[in-house]
Amino acid sequence: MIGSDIPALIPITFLAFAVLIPLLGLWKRHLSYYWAVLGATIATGFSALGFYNYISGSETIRYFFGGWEPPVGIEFVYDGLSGFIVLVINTIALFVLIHSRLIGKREFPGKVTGYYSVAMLLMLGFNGMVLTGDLFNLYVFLEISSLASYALIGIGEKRAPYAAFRYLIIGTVGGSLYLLGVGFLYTVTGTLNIIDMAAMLPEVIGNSAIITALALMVAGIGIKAALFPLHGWLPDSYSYASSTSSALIAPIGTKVAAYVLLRVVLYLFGVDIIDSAIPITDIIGILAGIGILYGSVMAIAQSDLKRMLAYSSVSQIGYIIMGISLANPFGFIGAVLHVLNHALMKACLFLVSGNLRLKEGHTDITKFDDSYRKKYPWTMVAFTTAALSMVGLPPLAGFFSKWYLALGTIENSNWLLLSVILISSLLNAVYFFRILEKVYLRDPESTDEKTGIISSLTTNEVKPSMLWTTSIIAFGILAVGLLNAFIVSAIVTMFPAGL
Amino acid sequence: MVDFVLGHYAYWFTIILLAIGLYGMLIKDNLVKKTIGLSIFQTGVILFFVSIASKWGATVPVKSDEFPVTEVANYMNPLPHTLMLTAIVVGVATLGVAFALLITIYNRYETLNEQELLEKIQ
Amino acid sequence: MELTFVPLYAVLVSLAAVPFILLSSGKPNLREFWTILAGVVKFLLVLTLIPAALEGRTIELTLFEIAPNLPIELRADPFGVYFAIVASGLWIFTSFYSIGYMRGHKEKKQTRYFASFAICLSSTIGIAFSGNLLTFLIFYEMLTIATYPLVIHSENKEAIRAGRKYLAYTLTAGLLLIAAVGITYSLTGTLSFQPGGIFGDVELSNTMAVSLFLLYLGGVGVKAGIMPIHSWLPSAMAAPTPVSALLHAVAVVKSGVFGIIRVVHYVFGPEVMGNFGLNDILMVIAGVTIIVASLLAFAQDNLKRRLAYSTVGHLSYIVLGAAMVTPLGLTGSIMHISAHATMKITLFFCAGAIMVNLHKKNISDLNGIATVMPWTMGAFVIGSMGLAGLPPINGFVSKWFLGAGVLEGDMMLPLIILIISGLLNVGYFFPIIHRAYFKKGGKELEGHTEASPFMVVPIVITATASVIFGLFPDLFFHFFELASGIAETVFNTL
Amino acid sequence: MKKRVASPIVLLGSRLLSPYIMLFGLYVIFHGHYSPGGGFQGGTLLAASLLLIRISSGRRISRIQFSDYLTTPLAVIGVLIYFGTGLTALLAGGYFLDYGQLPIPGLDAPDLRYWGILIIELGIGLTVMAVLVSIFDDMIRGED
Amino acid sequence: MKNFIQFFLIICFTGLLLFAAMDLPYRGEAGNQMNRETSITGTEVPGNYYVQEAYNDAHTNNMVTVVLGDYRSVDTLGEQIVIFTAGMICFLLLRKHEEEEE
Repeated sequence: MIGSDIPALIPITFLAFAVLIPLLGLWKRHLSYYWAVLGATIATGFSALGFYNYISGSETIRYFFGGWEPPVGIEFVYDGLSGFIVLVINTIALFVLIHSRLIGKREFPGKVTGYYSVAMLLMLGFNGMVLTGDLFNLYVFLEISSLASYALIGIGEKRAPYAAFRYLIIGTVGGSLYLLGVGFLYTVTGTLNIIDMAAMLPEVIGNSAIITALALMVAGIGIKAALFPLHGWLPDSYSYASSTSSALIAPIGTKVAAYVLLRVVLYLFGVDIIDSAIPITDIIGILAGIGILYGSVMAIAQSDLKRMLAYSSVSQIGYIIMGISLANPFGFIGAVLHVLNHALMKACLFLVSGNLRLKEGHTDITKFDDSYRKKYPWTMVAFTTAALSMVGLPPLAGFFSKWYLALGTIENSNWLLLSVILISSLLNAVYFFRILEKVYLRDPESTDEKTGIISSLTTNEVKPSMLWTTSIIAFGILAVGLLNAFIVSAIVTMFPAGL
Repeated sequence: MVDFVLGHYAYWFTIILLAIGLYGMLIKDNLVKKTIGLSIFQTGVILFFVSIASKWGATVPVKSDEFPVTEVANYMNPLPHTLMLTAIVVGVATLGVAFALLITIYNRYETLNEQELLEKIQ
Repeated sequence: MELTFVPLYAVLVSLAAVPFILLSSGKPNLREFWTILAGVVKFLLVLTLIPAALEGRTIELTLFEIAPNLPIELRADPFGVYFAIVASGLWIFTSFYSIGYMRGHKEKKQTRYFASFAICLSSTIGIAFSGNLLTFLIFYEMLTIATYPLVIHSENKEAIRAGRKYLAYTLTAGLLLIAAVGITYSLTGTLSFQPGGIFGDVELSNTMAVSLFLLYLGGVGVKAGIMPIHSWLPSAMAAPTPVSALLHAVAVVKSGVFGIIRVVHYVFGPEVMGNFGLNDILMVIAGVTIIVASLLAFAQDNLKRRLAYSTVGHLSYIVLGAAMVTPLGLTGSIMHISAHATMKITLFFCAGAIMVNLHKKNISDLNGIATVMPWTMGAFVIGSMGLAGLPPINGFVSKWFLGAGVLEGDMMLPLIILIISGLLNVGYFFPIIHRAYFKKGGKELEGHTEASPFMVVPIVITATASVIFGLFPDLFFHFFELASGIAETVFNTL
Repeated sequence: MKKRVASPIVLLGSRLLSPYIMLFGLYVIFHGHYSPGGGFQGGTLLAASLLLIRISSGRRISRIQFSDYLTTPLAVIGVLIYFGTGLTALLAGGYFLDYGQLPIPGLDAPDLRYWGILIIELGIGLTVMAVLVSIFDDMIRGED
Repeated sequence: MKNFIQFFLIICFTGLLLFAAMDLPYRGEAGNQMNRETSITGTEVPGNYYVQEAYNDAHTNNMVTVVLGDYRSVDTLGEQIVIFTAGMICFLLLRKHEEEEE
């Protein structure tokens, strides 16, 4: 009974808590945190249950809202892929929210009620985007999540509102372009349902409106996903936002957008059309390649940890989009696996930067030194794990997505992209080992010149709620790396038609 | 050719609106003007949807006894109208958020001109 | 005794020691006890595999699949066992020696040192027992990372620069290897090592074969120190001497040459190598490396750097043997793995002992030290004689087989290279011995005696081992029998 | 603003207009089934009538009419009306938002849908009104 | 220079939209896909279904209301959430509670 309702229950949970938090916030404000965590826990439980059902052999769930079958009504589609993504994003969000209690007190005091309510709305939007099977409904959820992320970014340093405003302008243009694309598709096909439309598109292929629609949609979603030339909003937004916001939006937001791109390119248009009629994959493949290199190079040039991570996100998104653009099984596996891996790695890294910012008040890499290792040993272990995974060292998770992407490029004989993957791994190594070297080797200012002994430093680790979430995610990186055969065998069942 | 131009006449206006909106967002320095450009851009999209809903010789999609509903050509397509109700609300919400952000920006920097803002941020 | 899980235990035992080492960081004696214990247990575990290896049996253990159709696969075939014996056996000596060296030198962060060391050994044994390229790759990268803390151990500017260089080279190599493995997988659909190669039925274009081979060479060749990409090795001499000894004479570089032999004979196979002229490429590279490295060794005044260049040269002996693609050449090449390991570790131990005891790094300062450190210098003489290829030390045996391989393959050029390089070896070792024995030492030698027994005993043992294995190559570990058996399997499956 | 209270004519005029706008707003909500209209349009008109008083009379007086502490609860209640309707249908065994399954006795499915739509339109109207007023209030106060 | 790029962008965008016009159906023609009886693949065309069945399904004259409130009610819920989000955001960005209780 509950199994078939899961597609609706996940967003409903977030919605319920989003409206309850401000209501209960009038009564006792400091409970907002616990309500938010409770909501995320329940939603994660539903997602886990749903994905468990999928693994143990249940069919794709098509949930017809209002009892109207598509194309008349709107449906939520809970297939393997959307179930997987939903599980990933909700789990990450749960950990980030648990982690956020002290950061909330420090970085946005007096605003927790609104903050957690908007965070719930953000997750509602993301879940809706992933689950929905209707193009216009996707736009609505896209806007919910976008609005929420503008606000969450706007809460932060002094410069945050301006970054958020720029994101708002660019993001709304992205949403509008997507909507215009949907309009063209609707004009030509007369339906809005993805499954329905996917069946019709092969009949009308070659139509200039359809090609334009694809271009507009890719551009619109590309803005949200920070595809290379459209990434301008991302670095400022991530680096000036409060730690929790960037930890929430960076691992989840761009991933969801990349997932939507995957849906549009591989499920709506389909591999056959993409391969034969429209050369869109070549273009986004090249853009992704440039983005990977550009993001990595820019990351090397940054001196602030969060800004560096932001540029690294630009580069990592490139991997996912490159996987989509390959349009072959290995590319697909690589893209989907990298959604999971990168979500884990980026969440871990941003949580670490949150820990540092809470304790040290800054995330300036040039000030990092050996004392950090002494003060925050476990935080630094988590950081090291995530960093090594980003570099792509086996058996951590990051290696395997690179491995499948590399296999994908080899299968297409695309040596250029293969070398891009390899070079960017090296660049990743440069900017992460730079930090690791500082943290583990550089003598701190407080070192006694003569004896070389660091004076009066004791362990000053963050509070358990923050430490455990960071550590568990770091452990997750290792676990996903070792267990990725199971995950991949699940991903294999999610292939779109024609792959 | 004439058919082509006349057949798409509403569409040309859409394009003009979209271009104006884009111009406002890209070229104008004042953040409020950028917001206005954004609004025009969204309106262009809305206009596009509304224009495709029309049918020659059809009436508004409210059932009336003069026109039988079995004959679809009697009524305009209600779907784009519905969608645009939603899109309008989204636009309003976006504007609200944009102005809230502008207020916070103004409180912090006391200017809404992008050039001055960038100088002050440096 | 059921042997199936022995390779796994052998890999895991030193990993299991790491938590103990970390936990007992405050108590040096206990910490070192764990290291020694793990070393001995590991060695004994490897020894139990010898009988099976002598019979030519391969013990296979497939763990969980880490990617679909690509399991973590441990396979103790004779070649792997051979390498594992060398690596794990020498670890015990190095552990003792490390204790003496680290304490004598009052190094800081010794816990990190011993922990990294243990991980390194796990990775090395993992490399030895890898059943397929993916497993190999995983352990190979693990080795890279675990070695990094050792290279930068002294944490001064030079060490950090060396560490960067090391990472730059080895990480690049790892990436090339990923690419190569990926291409291999998409071409053949399998990654398992097989004697005689896995490209049996695959149509390879000439460009593809050559570029794939070059990718592999870039991947494993960096660690093997072949010539254009060797320069991390001399730089990495900034590390403490036991590290140089074990990792740069045994674990890391030997993993490289082990990898090259695996690639040449178990992935490509002799037939493919011959068809596309890949062995010629390899041979030219190896030959150039041998000569140039030997010449460069002359120019070094720093003892460890001279040894490092000597290592570069000798590694290419092994590569050269692999490139001959003849049974005797392969035998000689495999024999040289163990021979060079024992000899070079002796030499590095000596260098370290001199440094700890007399604080001398440069060859020009070594005048007359034989009077102070007779045992150490005696061992040094044995080691350098062996490297020059003089009987009855084990270096002679392996060179003999290399030479025989050359004749078997009817090639003139490698023979000339072997002869010249032998002379060059004599040339750059002789001045050291000359200074130590025949020049008069300065006043600063007064009051110094032999180094601590922790260091001298391992030196003497490894030097003795070199001589013993030179006289009786089949003693204890049946090195010769194993090597020729391996060559047989590789070439029989043709 | 220099004076606390603006011109009495403006205040009177807006007080005169406001109830009619409000009434029209309610009409638009309830008559949405038969003519163009509905929750959003009606809610906006309701908000307009409240905002008219707020603009003309200033904060102190307008609070008497409609306190700014009411906005958030009202908006939440509006969402909850919509949400609760959907959830009721879900709990009654149908799909989420399937008004045909609402447990109201004595009505067949089309009539249930008729009433269901009316209920949700009310919820929407409430939310839109409350949120628009609250945005206005927040902006007037600025960032404090 | 910067302006040049931006104008170029606008021109490209306009060009793309003009390109789309080539195959875009004329406005208001009954033969357009979304106005036809059945779609290309023979499935229901939602626009027609709404016109024909709205009154039968919900006894409401205004088809837009039925589509809004019933057929596509999730959109409308989403829309209500959007406006609610906007309210919460203004609350979050602009208002602050004075005292923080614990």
